[in-house]
Amino acid sequence: MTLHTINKTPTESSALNNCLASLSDGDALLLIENGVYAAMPGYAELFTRLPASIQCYLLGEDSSARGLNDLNPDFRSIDYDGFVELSCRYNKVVSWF
Amino acid sequence: MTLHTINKTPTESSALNNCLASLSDGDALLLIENGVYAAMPGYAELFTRLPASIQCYLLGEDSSARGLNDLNPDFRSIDYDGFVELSCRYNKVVSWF
Amino acid sequence: MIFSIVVTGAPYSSQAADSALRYCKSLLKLEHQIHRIFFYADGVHNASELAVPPQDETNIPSEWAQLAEQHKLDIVVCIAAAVRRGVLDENEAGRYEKSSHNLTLPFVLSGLGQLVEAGIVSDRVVTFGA
Amino acid sequence: MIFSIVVTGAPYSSQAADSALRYCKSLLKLEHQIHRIFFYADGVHNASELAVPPQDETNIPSEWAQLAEQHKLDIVVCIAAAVRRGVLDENEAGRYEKSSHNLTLPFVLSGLGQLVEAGIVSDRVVTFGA
Amino acid sequence: MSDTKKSFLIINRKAPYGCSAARDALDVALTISVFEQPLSLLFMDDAVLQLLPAQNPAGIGQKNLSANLAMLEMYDIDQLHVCSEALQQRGLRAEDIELNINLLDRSGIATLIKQHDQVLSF
Amino acid sequence: MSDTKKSFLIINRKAPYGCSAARDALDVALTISVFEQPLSLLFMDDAVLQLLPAQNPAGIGQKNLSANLAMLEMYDIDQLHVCSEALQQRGLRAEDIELNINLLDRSGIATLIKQHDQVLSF
Repeated sequence: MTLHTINKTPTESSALNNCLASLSDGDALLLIENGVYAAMPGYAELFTRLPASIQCYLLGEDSSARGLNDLNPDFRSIDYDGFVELSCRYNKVVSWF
Repeated sequence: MTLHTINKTPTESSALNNCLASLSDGDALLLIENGVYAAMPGYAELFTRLPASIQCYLLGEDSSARGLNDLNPDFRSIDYDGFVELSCRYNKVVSWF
Repeated sequence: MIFSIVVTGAPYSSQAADSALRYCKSLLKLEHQIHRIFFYADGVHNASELAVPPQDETNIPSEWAQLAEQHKLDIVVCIAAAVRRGVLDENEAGRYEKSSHNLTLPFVLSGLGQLVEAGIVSDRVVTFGA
Repeated sequence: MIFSIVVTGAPYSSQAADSALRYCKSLLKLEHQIHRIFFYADGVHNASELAVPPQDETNIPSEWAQLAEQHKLDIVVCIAAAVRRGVLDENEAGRYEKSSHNLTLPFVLSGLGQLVEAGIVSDRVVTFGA
Repeated sequence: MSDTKKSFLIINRKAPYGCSAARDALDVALTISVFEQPLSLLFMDDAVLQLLPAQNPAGIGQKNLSANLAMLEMYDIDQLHVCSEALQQRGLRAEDIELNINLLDRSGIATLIKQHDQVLSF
Repeated sequence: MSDTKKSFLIINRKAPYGCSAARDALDVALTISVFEQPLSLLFMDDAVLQLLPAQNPAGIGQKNLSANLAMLEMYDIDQLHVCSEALQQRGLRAEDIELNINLLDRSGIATLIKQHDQVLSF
């Protein structure tokens, strides 16, 4: 099982798009840097077809930095320690940028 | 009237998209660098709604570099001297990247 | 016609620097006037004296320097963008107590006012973005 | 667990360098082992000794250097990517007859083999991309 | 400096913090205002995200951009144009933005570009 | 160097020449092959444009990437996987590519990622 990090907005690059097309059951998504904008409610439909087995996270430092308060409830906010813990829990980390 | 240059592929950034949304009658488009991929026949539908008053160009050095032979016939190939001439003929140059 | 050019991409990392160089050569060939070439954001790395590209590739910093000397061009690097990215002239190296500097001559470090002034006096400003 | 980190973004130009630094601090706090931090592509600018960020901003090259000294970390810069972008150690400066060098210590220049070896011996490789 | 005036348009297209574009554009805007040239700012695509209130980038070691944008009016930079489509695509409303902005549709953006002498992109 | 083997997957997503990603990935691929580790390359999104024949970048001062890709087989790098959707979106057919490639759909890509120990992205 893989942890996928995405650090770009849904429009500035195809990173999120490519990532969503490459998931296996049981993988996890972690939005970091500009990637956190994808957790705005306005982008919720991007994630409606995700299998329930995919856990979704975002880096709280990055969403606070960007003034994002009202977030898609499917995403759990974690800090850098949480990022490290996820990196251990999953077998590998794939970065989409 | 404005010369718009685009230097990114249709998927690597929203440059082309943003440019197409910002054109005035009589403007011109010039694809440079990775922008020339937009003149592949596979992307022709991006340009079907362009007003006839919009002239479309691409930089030949960049399309040759990338191995693009079979190109959208709506685009005229120019060289750097042609780029300079267009920059003079239009009132200003707007770069989308 | 009077042109000014803005470059915001570093050599090798993006194609912007190479494109700008070719465009400037065409401008000079067609006898236009280049008021200024302004290097901003990652474009400041165009002025690095220490860049050593492989021998079969263009040495972009030295091409800019040659072009500028040959045609008396004003090639200006944004000082704030350069200092934070590690491109320093002798003066700035002294100010920040660094033992070396790496700005190729005749590039000069100066403020963003040079970009705005270029926009005011030029008929065209053409940006090569990263 | 054994980690290696890859950084491909320059400080200030992209957030990747700052994110990688924070991630590494968490790794050390949680007592994981960092086998190597490898700087590739524009990431080589993380090693610039001449970068002078404004006083109220993080000095990323010096933060890397401090972290490496404190924890005996192996911080390696891809030599090919660095030389073409103007990041030189004393050795390379001599080889290319440059009068100065700008690699912060204890960063070292080395080949891509150091990236591959890191991938072989590490449980996780985490890339911070530009 | 001559008495000539040129009108400048700065087109912002990038989100803040991920790259330096937003700050680079702001620095250019302030400099143009020092030169007392007519200036408009356009926020389109991801750049509308620069306008969100309550940004707090201390946790990522960067300076607060929204605080700087709020100061633009003090420098007589009051022509802030915002692409309404870009807001809508991100589920944002004009009321979410705590700055004095002017909403533009596509044809409004085309006209804005047409009306200025020099256009700088970020 | 230990006898341990790790399988590597290099994911390519960028078009050639506009930035250094394609060349950076190629250099890493060649190095992995020197270390004799199992290696696969995946070309998705714009990276399928790296595979076009007849590239001639002399006019932009760069080296020919397609010539280098054609040499990969000599280094026993023969696992070239290509996203079929990416080809299709650009109006390309597998026959347009003069390399020995393996087409993958979405689930094939997911499986490929799953099968490798370390994944490096460009």
